[in-house]
This record gives sequence, C-alpha cells and structure tokens, in this order.
Amino acid sequence: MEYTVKIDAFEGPLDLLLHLIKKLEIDIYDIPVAEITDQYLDFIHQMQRLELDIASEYLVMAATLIAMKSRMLLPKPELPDEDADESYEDPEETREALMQQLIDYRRYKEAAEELRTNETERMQLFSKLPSDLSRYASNDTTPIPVSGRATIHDMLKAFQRMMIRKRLEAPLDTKIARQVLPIGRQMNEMIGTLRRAGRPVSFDSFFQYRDRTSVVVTFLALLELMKKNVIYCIQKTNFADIMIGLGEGADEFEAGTDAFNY
Amino acid sequence: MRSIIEGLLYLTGEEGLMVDQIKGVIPDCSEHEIRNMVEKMKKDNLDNESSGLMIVDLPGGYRLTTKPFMAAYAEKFTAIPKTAPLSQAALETVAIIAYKQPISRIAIEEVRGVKSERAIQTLMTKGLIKEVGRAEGTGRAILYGITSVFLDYFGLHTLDELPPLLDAAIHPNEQLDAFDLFYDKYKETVKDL
Amino acid sequence: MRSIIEGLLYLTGEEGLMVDQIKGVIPDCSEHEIRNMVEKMKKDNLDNESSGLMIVDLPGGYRLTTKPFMAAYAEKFTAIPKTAPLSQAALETVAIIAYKQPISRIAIEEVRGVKSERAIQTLMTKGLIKEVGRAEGTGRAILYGITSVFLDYFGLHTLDELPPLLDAAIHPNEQLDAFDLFYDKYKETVKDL
Repeated sequence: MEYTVKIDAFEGPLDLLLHLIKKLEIDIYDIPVAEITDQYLDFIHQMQRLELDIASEYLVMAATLIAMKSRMLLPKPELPDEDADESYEDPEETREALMQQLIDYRRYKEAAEELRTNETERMQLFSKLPSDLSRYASNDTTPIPVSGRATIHDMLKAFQRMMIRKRLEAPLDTKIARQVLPIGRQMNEMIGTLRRAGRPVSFDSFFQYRDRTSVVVTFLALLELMKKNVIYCIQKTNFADIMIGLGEGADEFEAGTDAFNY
Repeated sequence: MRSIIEGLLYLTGEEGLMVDQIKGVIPDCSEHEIRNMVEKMKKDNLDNESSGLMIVDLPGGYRLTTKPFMAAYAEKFTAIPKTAPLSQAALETVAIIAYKQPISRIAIEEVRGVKSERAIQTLMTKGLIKEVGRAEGTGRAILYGITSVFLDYFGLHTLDELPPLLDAAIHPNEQLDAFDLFYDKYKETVKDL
Repeated sequence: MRSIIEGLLYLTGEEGLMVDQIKGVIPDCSEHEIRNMVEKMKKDNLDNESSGLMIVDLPGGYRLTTKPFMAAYAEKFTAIPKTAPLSQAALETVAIIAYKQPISRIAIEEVRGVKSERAIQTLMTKGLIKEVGRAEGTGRAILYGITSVFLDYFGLHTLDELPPLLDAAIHPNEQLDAFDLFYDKYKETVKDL
C-alpha cells in the first residue's frame, strides 16, 4: 500500500486508525486486530524511514496493538491463574475498549467537521466597528461597572483596530498626494457637495484624505470660499462640530478651475 | 420600531444589539414583539437581492453583517482584524468540550488520544472556552466549558443548536442543565475578554 | 451593484465610502453610473419610513448614517448600562496614553487621526488618566498620563507589565498573537490574586 499522506495530517493515533479503517473498508464494530496492526505498523515504519518525528502517542498505540495481536495468537488460559504476577488481560476486552474509543472519537470528529462548516460560513460575514456613541451620552460620570471591566486585551485590540482603520483611511492611490490639487477645483467640488447635500455639512467631512497636501488645499479653499461669502460656518458650542453651509454668494460663484493653483 | 431597530443595529455594528437593549430603548415593546419584528427584518433582508446586508443571531441578540457574497469585497473594507480559522486540533478539542462540559484536560486527551494542552491554550486565548471549576478529589483538575463567544464564533444562538452527535450517548437534558448552571458565568467571561 | 454599494457603505460606517473606492471594487461601472445609483438609493432610503438609515454626501463620496430622528434613541441607548464599559475610542486613547505618556491631546489626535476631546474627558472622569504637566514652548499644552486606577482597572501591578508594542501597523496579526501570549500570563496573574 502506498502512503501519500504524512503523519502530521493526522490528529493522533486514533485519527490514523480511523483513516486506515476507512481506507481498508473495515467494519468499525468488528476490527480484525491482526490486519489493522500490520497496516498501522507499516504506516509507522514508512514514516520512520522518512525520518519524520513521530509523537510518542503513535508508538504507545503501536505497542498496544502488538500486545493485543500477540495475545490473540496465544491460547486462552483454561482457568484464571490466581498465582500469576500479572492478571490476564483479555485481548477481546482490549479490542472492545479500543473500538469504543474509536467510535467515541469519531463522533466528536464528525461534530468538529460540522462546526468547521459553521466557522467557514461565519467567516464570510463582516461587520463594521461599533459607532462612537459618546456624542449621544448625556454624562460620562457613570462609575465603571466592576463586573464588566475591560481588560488589557480589549485595550490592545482597540489599538490594533485603530491601526487597521488608519490604513483603510489612507488614500488608495498614493500618487494623489504628489499631484497638484488646484484650489479652484477643490472649491467647486466643495460647493457641489454642499448643493447635493442640501443642508450644512460638518467641517470634518471635508477632510477625508489626510495627506498634508489635500488637507492644506481643502483648508485654503474653505477660507477662500468664506472670504467670498459663498459659504458660512457655524459652531453651536465649544468643541461641537463646525457645520458648513452655502452662503448668499453661492449662486453667482464660479471658480476658474485653473485659479489658485498650488 | 423597525426603523429604530435598524438604526441601532447599524450603530452597534460588530458589537451586536441585545434584545434587552432594544427593550431599554423601546420600553413599550415586549420581547416577543421585538423578536418577531427582527425575524421579519431578517427574512426581508435575505429576500431583498438589492441589499448587501443581513441580520444574524447572537446569544441574546442580533448583529448586522454583510451577506456572504460580499466577503471578497468586504475584506478590504473592514477595520476588524481577520482571524485565522481554528486548527484541526483546536476544533476537535472545542467540540469535545462543548458536548462534554465541564471536562478536564485529561478527559479530553482520553477522547482524542493525544496531548491537547496547546489546543486548550489556543481556545482559552480566543475566549472560546473558560475554566468553569475544579474536579473533586485529588489533583482537583481544572474543568473547562464553552463561553458565549463560542456560540457567536460558530453562529449558534444557543447550545441546543449544536449538531447532534452521531450515536447520541449524551442525554440532551443533562447537557442543558449543565449549560444553565454556567450561563451566568459565561456572560461574565465574555465581558472580561 | 446596489447590494455591493450598500454592503460597503455599512462596512465603512462613519469613515464614509469614496466613489473611487466603489470604482475600484466594481471596475465596470462609470463614476456617472455609481453616482446615479447612490442618488437612487439615497432617495429610496429617505422615502422608506421603515428604515432608520440614510446616505449623506461627503466630498468625493458618501456615508451611511442614522436618520436624525434616531438621535433620541441613540441617546436612550447610551443611557443603558453597558456590558462593554469603555468605548473603542476611549480604549484607543488610553492605550496611546499608556504607551506614550506624557502626551498632549494634539499628539494623541495625530496618532488616532480623529478628535479625541470626548475620549480624554471620559477617561479623566473615570480617573484612568490625569494631567501630569505642561509641554514646553508656546501653548504649553496639557500632558496626560495614566493613574494607579488604570493599573488597577486593567489588572496590572506596574506599568512594566504592559506588553511591548510591536509594529502594529505592519504586522497586525503578529501583534495580536503577542497580545494573546500576554493575555495568558495576565489571566494567570489575576487568578493568583
């Protein structure tokens, strides 16, 4: 028989035995000890020849199988020998125990396979990070619940997510940073956004690309538009979002796209 | 009510939205009404081919996720670190724990026929299992049980939804009682992870 | 196409989704087609009274957000005692302070890329951070550091027990493994207390 599988493809001697039983089309409820022992030892030898590390569990199982096979070849004692140093181990009982162990293990292995399906399905599903709801919180002075405290793990996970988030925020095409961003075009872009929104838009939302050039150009465009009364800015309270809306001068404004290049 | 639940599902995202929390926000609604409504929303989302979103069950609540077909696109856009699937060893180990909890390491190793220390370690750090007590007698071996993270990880609402074992040697009722005993503790674990 | 855009809008959440990013995912679509589609989705969402979400414009893109009426419910939601006591924002901020103290608000915001006033406020009121001095030079910005409440809260004896911060930006997964290793030790420590 050719073995194309490596030993680390198995989760231990029971897994290997189940593989052999399946391959040899043996009835798990009636395992031929001699045959399964030979096949098992063959496999182990093959692995040894390939100089693979074989975990001690595999060798223990090999020893058990050999002991069982050899006892089966011996005649059964007529009467229990009470003077014997070792009590007689009935190979039939050993076989029965091994069979039970294999059946038991196979059940969990099959359950694990079903869980694998669940896992795979679950990994296809993605969610967003929870929104920051702190702006809705009326007060932050609620004491920390002792039972539900965060752990270092939570903190570091949060940190890691932040790093991923920042990577996602970076512009997809980094060449953009090197391009000249015409302020005129940026001004038109902003007016377009405000018109489409039909209501004031937050200051922050204009600064989606965080590279230096686009931040500077966007900010200059904002200042220019404010000077020309095309837009207005309001901030209701300290630290509240600054809201930007279209001003009186918006209708007649038209920036030349080549104006104010930087 | 439907719009409120949708809004809250959006805001809570990956964290998920508990039925209790919905009740806190809409006190006039019974748990039954909430559950019926979400089931309806779930179905509508699935039926609606022009929607890329769906609602999945969590223990005690729900979570809004993208549909499976979105996976290829979604990976690039989520800020949530992707985890590697469990190793075969860890998967077998967690299956044994789920069906036989509370269970000691030695008992797990008897079933698997191999050392399972590392698999248990992995499962602990992933928060899928936790220590639920100590065995009687000498040694007082640590006993392990699953957490609600386990249920979430495998997309199960309750432990009842575990696939039945082939030759059912475990009595389902015993299993349930054991689960109830731990349930409160699970909740704490999840909070601690 | 509509379902893909919806899914991506959900995943990007508050960050928003750029038209360029949509084009990157659906290369066959022109910017014009994308804009038309989103305009239609926008309208449908507004008209649909059973939806709590709407799409708003950003420069160069769009963002999915809750409808204005949701503010009252979001407020109610935040008033419910939470299972997760610190928000993602607060956890990020306290992590940065723990590793980089003494540090000013501006420096924290540079790392996070977003305003952090509220998060700092929250951490101050919970006693996890405190003012530890003033920066040199103009402005003399307030510098923040962690407190002994922080150590207690996160189950540390000394600051030395904080796991080393690897290059998280480059190797997010390795980073998590390092956390996992640390977490084991941390749990053992806690157990002994």
